[in-house]
Amino acid sequence: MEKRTIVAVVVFAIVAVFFFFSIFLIHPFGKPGQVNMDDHIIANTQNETGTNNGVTSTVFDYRGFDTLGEATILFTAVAGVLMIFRRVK
Amino acid sequence: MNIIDVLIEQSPALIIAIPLLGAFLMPLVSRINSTLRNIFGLLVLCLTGFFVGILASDVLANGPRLYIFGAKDLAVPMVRILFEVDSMSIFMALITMVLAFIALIYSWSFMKDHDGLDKYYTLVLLLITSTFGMELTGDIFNFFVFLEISCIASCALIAFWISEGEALEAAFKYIVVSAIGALFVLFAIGMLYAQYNALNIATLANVLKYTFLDKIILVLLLVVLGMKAGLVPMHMWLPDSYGRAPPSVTLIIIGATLASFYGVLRVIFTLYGNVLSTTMRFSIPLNVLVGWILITLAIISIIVGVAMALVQSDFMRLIGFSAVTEVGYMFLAIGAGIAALGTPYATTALQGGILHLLNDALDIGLLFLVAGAVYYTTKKRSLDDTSGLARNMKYTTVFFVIGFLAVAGMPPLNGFASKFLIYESVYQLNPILSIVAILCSILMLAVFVKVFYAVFMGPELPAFKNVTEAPRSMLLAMGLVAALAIFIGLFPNLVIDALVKPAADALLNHAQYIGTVVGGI
Amino acid sequence: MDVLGLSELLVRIILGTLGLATFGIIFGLFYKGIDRKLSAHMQGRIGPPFRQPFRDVAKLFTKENIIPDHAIPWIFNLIPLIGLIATISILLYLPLGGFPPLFASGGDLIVILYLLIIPSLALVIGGFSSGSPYAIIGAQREMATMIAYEFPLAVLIITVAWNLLQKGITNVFLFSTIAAAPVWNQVAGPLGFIGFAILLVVLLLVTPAELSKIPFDSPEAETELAGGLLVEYSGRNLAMYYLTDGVKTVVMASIIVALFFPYNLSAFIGLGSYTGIIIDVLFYLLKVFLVILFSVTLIRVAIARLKIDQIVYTYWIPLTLASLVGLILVMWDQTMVQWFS
Amino acid sequence: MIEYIPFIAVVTMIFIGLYAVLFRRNLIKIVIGISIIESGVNLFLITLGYREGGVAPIFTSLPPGTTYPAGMVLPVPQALTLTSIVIGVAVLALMLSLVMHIYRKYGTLDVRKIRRLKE
Amino acid sequence: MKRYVITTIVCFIIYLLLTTGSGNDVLGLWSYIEMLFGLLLSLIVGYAARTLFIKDNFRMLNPVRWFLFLCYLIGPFFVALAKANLDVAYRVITGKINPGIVKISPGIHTDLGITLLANSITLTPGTLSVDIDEKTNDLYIHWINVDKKALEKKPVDCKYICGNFPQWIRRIAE
Amino acid sequence: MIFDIIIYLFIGIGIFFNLLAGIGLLRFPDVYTRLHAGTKCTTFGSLFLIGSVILIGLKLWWEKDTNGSVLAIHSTIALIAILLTNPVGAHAIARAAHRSGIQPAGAVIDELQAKPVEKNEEKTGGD
Amino acid sequence: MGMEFLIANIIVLILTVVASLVAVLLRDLLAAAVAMAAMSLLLSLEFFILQAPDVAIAEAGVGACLSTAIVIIAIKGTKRTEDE
Amino acid sequence: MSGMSKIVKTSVNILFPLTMIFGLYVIAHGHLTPGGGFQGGAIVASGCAMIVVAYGSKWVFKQINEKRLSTFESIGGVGFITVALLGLVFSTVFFGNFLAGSNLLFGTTPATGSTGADFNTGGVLPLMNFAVGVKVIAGLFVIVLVMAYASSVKEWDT
Amino acid sequence: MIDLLTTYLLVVIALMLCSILALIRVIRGPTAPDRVVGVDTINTMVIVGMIAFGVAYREVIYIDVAIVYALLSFISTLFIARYLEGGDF
Amino acid sequence: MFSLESGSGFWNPILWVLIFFIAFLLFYGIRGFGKSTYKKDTDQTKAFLSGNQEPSAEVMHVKASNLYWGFTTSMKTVYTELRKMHTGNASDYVLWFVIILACLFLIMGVM
Repeated sequence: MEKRTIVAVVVFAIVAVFFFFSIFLIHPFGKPGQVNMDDHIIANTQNETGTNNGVTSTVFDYRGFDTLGEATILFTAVAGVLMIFRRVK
Repeated sequence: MNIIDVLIEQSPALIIAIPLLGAFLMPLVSRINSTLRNIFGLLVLCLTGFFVGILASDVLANGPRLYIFGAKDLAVPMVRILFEVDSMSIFMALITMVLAFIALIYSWSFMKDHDGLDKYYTLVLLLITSTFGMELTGDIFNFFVFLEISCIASCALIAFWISEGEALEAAFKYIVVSAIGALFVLFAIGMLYAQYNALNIATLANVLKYTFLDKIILVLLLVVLGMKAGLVPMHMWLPDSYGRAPPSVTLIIIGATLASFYGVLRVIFTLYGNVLSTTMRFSIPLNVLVGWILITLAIISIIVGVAMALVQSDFMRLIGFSAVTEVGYMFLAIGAGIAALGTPYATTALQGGILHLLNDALDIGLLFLVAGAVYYTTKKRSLDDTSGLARNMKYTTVFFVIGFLAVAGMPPLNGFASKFLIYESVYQLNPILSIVAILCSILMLAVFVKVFYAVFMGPELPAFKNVTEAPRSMLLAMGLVAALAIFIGLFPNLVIDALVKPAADALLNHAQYIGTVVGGI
Repeated sequence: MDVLGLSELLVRIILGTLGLATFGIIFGLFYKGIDRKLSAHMQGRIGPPFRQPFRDVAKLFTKENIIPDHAIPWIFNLIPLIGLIATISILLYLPLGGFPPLFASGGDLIVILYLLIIPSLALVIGGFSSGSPYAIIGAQREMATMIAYEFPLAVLIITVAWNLLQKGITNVFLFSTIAAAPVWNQVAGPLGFIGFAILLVVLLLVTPAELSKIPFDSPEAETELAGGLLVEYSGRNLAMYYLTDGVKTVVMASIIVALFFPYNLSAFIGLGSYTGIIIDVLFYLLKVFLVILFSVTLIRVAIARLKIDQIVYTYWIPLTLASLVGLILVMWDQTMVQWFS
Repeated sequence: MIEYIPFIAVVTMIFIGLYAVLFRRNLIKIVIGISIIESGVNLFLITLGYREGGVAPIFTSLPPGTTYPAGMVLPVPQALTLTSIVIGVAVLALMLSLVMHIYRKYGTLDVRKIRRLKE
Repeated sequence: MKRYVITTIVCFIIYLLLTTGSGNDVLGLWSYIEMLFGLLLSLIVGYAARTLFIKDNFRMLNPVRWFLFLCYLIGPFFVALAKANLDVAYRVITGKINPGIVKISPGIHTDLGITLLANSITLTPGTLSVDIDEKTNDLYIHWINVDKKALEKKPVDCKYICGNFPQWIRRIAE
Repeated sequence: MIFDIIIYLFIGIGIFFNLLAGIGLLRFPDVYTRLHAGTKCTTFGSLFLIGSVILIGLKLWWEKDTNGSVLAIHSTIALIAILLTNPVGAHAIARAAHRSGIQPAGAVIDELQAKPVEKNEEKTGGD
Repeated sequence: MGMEFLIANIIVLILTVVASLVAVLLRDLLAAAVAMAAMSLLLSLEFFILQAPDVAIAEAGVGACLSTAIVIIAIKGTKRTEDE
Repeated sequence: MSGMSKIVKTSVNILFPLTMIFGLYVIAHGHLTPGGGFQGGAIVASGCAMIVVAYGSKWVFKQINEKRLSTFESIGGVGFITVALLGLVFSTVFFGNFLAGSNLLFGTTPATGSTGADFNTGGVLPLMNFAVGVKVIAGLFVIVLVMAYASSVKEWDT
Repeated sequence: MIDLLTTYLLVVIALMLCSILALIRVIRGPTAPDRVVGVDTINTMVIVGMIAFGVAYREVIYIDVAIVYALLSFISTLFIARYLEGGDF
Repeated sequence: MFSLESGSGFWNPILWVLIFFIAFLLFYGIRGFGKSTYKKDTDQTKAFLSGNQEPSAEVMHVKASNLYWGFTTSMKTVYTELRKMHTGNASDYVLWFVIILACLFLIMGVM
């Protein structure tokens, strides 16, 4: 076994152990601790945004700017792919 | 409520919206005419620059400014995305603006003979937008989104010269590294969200308790953003991609890298600002721990960067390694500022680091522009193949001299001003730090003297007998950067008073940042 | 900024520059003559007269100013001048002859450290720009040497400043501060003294390299490289380098004097104004002479030239270690004294 | 323990992906590894947003007897995940097109052989 | 143009099916604005898909064919599907197989017809359409339990494979 | 009551056939036979499972619950989609498997083997 | 939390993890792509089970269909086996 | 050039409008049912990818080229940002939902609580959905199309 | 009336257990088409599982997801088949 | 005025530039006394090579890679390690990232 593999395995194990430790400190599955932001969204999504779908209202209204970024990401990727596959003179 | 107030109020949104709109329109515009496309790009940037300017004047005068997307005022839990522009953000935005403007001017001639330029300009505008977004945003997930945009746009631009396999290789390495990094950031954001049910930086900073999870989050954010900023030993993507991207693009990628550095500052000073000086474990305050971690990495960066630069034979790759060193200097200053938080020299170190950020962008950028000009005229990358260009390219030589003296920190150029502040503050933390910094600065001089010899001096090779000076727009771009470098070198205190000191104060005064949001309900 | 202050500043700048340039050149060449004479005597020769360097300069001005084919004319001509001017400008920040520096708040030790690079850099670029392989090899050696000796120099400067800082003194990088609180007075115990002594020795050893003198003169290496990096220079350009060399000698000696021996006789023996000043100046000149004697003349006569890798090795390993030891000793000084008392 | 099963799955997936990136030599395998990490992170976000017994935060045709907001899962992580998914596909497309092009230039997909840029 | 209209109408019908229960303006099932938007979207889809959806003929416009198709689905097809599954169950449990690939010439000439037939064959007992001859519309069938009798004649007679499906298909799609 | 029994029956049949598909996938020797199990059984099983859902939807509709109509219709559409796509997918896989050189295990006859590999396809494609 | 829900959840999660493991471990890249499709599919079901139909649709459209498609296109553009 | 077998092609012909109308349905009903611009766009783009795989990318390139698709994508992006900017104009904030509650197009507000589907709600959200939908359709389709074309052409560069 | 939630959740569990068998085929499958068959089977089971889950929670809108899946899972199968056929895309 | 203060020292670029400018004028004047002409196109403008025949420009050109030969050879051990570190392998890039992650986890986790 070469040196790189040993180092990689050790480091991998350390990071994995820390991740495993840390996830047990998150709230248990299905019981979120604080929910005030999300409850606010659910409670107000109909009268503020006039939308029945809470997720869509989050995506396009409350966090609409993220969605703009998301659309931009796709646009960027498309531009990148088109650029990579362009025909060079 | 006159028109200028309205414009200032709306400018945070417009700074993002205008270049984005420009990017979306670019494929349509570039179908019409190529000159129109270039003019359109510059026009969009001018407009953006106008808004950045008025926003900067306002923020520097009146303190942080909020912009809430989608609503006029804040709801009680911070559900909406908001931009919080303080002096540090606007400082970064100004740097980005300058770099972007110069890159576009430079591209006018430099990119003339290439195809795929509509995509090029689109991606450049997108990269600029994402850099602005990272710098202005007050929402951590939004930061991640812009980080991703900048990753993807940078990657695509690095691969612009697709006929060179190395460019593709560099782009691939970059995207692998940054994609994984971004995913870890997302993981950290998820953990933050799980704990505090908030995504707003100020809100999070207000309630952050420094639990074990917060430690994990801090490490994740620090390491990823440090990697994106180019800290050794996670720097390896940086010379690859800097060395293979078109130089005009490299200029903007430097801006994006600096935005990652800004992310580090934001995470440490604002997100963890409350707990930074109050938390104590084993009688070591958190700020000392974090500061020394950064200092260690920074010292390694400085040494490795300059040592590797010394043996490079590719012009742009060499500058890439020296960029690693410069990043090391910034981290050194910031680390010292964090480790000694509260002392006067910590403030000096912070100011030095922030000023060095500006200088790094200008100097490394100028060197890349020169390297691009050399590549443009000779089509050679290797230092072994070029020689004696100073005979025919006088202006380029002068700009190169200015650039390399600035990077090496020779008086009276701008690099010296910031390094001066760094040396004269970090030695108070530990003298070794200053010594290493000085030494590596002189090694940097050696590196660039080698380049100076190899490219501009030496015998005149017959292949370069008929080399002509770079085109006018490239000279203009280089001249602008050089003029800025000289200006900052000659009047460093003006720049510090006007921009750097407010920025450093904004970083240190995290209570104001938090209070603008949390107190402003 | 009032007009009067500005005009006064301008007058100071102009007159100071002119005066100190004259001073630097005259005494640089004078010390050069003494040096040559002394070393000749030590080797059992008679040697040239003291004013030989002045004659050399005058002669060079009448010679042809040849620009080789492979050189790049504008760099080739400009660089010697810049090196000389940068060296002259250092003089304005140094305490000379018992007087405080002319522009004490214009630049400090770090600035001087960097300004000292410029003459060496001028030599290097001049060598490169002349296009001769010999000159290029010489320039490369000069560069390597420069990298090598900067480390001990930086350690020294930072150590002095740090030590002052620990005593609660501000503006520690200024010569005026250092003159007011000489390093030897700031040590608490024997460790600090030893540390500074080591650093002094290191600085004395750095000086010949800074001045490209034997045994660290392999960039010039007149005997083997046929003139070294100045091989293609002639006429007035060479004269510029010649002057630079002289002024740099004064500068380096003054730095050593200012850092380690900032004492003045006048205060010590209680003499009045004018006599005191004259005594101080003379004492200063003596100090400078002694420094040059030890660090240039004696070393040059006693030791043969080192190879380039030996130079780099010498500076990177033994001298660096020595300076670091000095630094650590100085850093421990306070603590140790507290322990034992 | 059983309440943390989804989180364990998340971390396992992340590390499976990381394993692919660190130890696999094929570029496409590395890309697949990144894609798996991304899936793991997405699953993490969704898992954070789940509320016991909740239904999706969509009011249309809500099943009878649902209380809100306590009876609905959290919408924000879902919004974040949507963004993340699109980012994932964008990155994947870009990486794969780079891989295709690299193969044309280098003639191999072995990551150990694709290193003209070193030192 | 005709294709466009037909495609649009089909899309509109699908859209209406999808949006059942959106309001009670029309038949208690749809709202006006929903129908308006449905029409708009159908026009777009109809434009995009007009050359694909209907290739060459319009004989599927005949409602009788649709009725026949429905009959076919509920009648012989469903029975065959059920039989097929029992057959597979039998073979899964016993493991008795005797496979082979045979060629049949069902004599159907339209694309839609051959597609319907191939799909039916795939879902009916012991057979799976593997390949098709693009010119002659001959199907190559993977037969899980090859009947020795059928192999005497080449190409294999359709009735061993798919019973009277070709007749149904011919009535529906030709 | 009778309705419930029908539902349970449907569910039972559906799950049985899906299970059969799984077992068939494991037991059969080659791709083609596995396709038999994977396609037919899952389609039939889904038919019954979705059928049960449709029945529930229809019942709800009968009880004046508009959700029921949506349930029924959408489930039907899903069923139609499954019925359309499954055999085509099976065909595509079988054809691909044969073209990639996988022989049917223990085949008594393989008439496709003799057929020259698709020269005509080049001409007919693209209409 | 109903027991059935939890069991379904766990089974789907285990299947997802196994599929991702398969995607990483198989030498044949096409098989890896197939396993990735399976992983995406099961992940989508998991999203669905966790009451996130929006995300499930997105994952279905993007992860299970388009990602697989472009991975396969990329394999087609390069080569299929992962040779060491 | 070649494409898949006739059976597949015919099935795809039938499925394509179905997928497309379903995708558009998902886009249009983003504010009511699960889905939205991205999801629906991905569905339609997958339908287009279906065409690509069934008929071959060369055939598809004859029908539509990537420039046109790129234009469509730009139009989608511009539309999205324009709606956001209209928010700036009409409601003084970027991304302001100026149509919600205005009783104009999409302007009705559903009653608080569980209500049935009402298409005429959501303010600017349906408009944004459509813009993003157009963008995502064109973007994902062009990615698949270009990559497929590049993988099948041996000499697409230099 | 039957208990929809329990019944259909059990259906989902049963389907998932069936798909374990299919996944084993995906893992073991000697050739790529075998794996594709396995994935195809999982596809159908997942679609049915989604519908069952939708009924279990009485969320009619969940059925849409199943339709999406029914339409789209076919496409990845087609891509793999096209690759195996050896033709160009 | 225009002075950069770090708390430990000063740096006034304007002052230096003024000094430089004045000294430049002075010495440019002094330099002007020197002889500025020389005989062109003679052997003295050729590079001085101890009288050897001057080779062509390509041969005379000292390559940049060889420039700091003295320095790099004396630092050989360091450079061997550094070069080994920069493998150019994308996996190694990620590995370094994970290594730093692990180190910081250990440091911060213990603290």
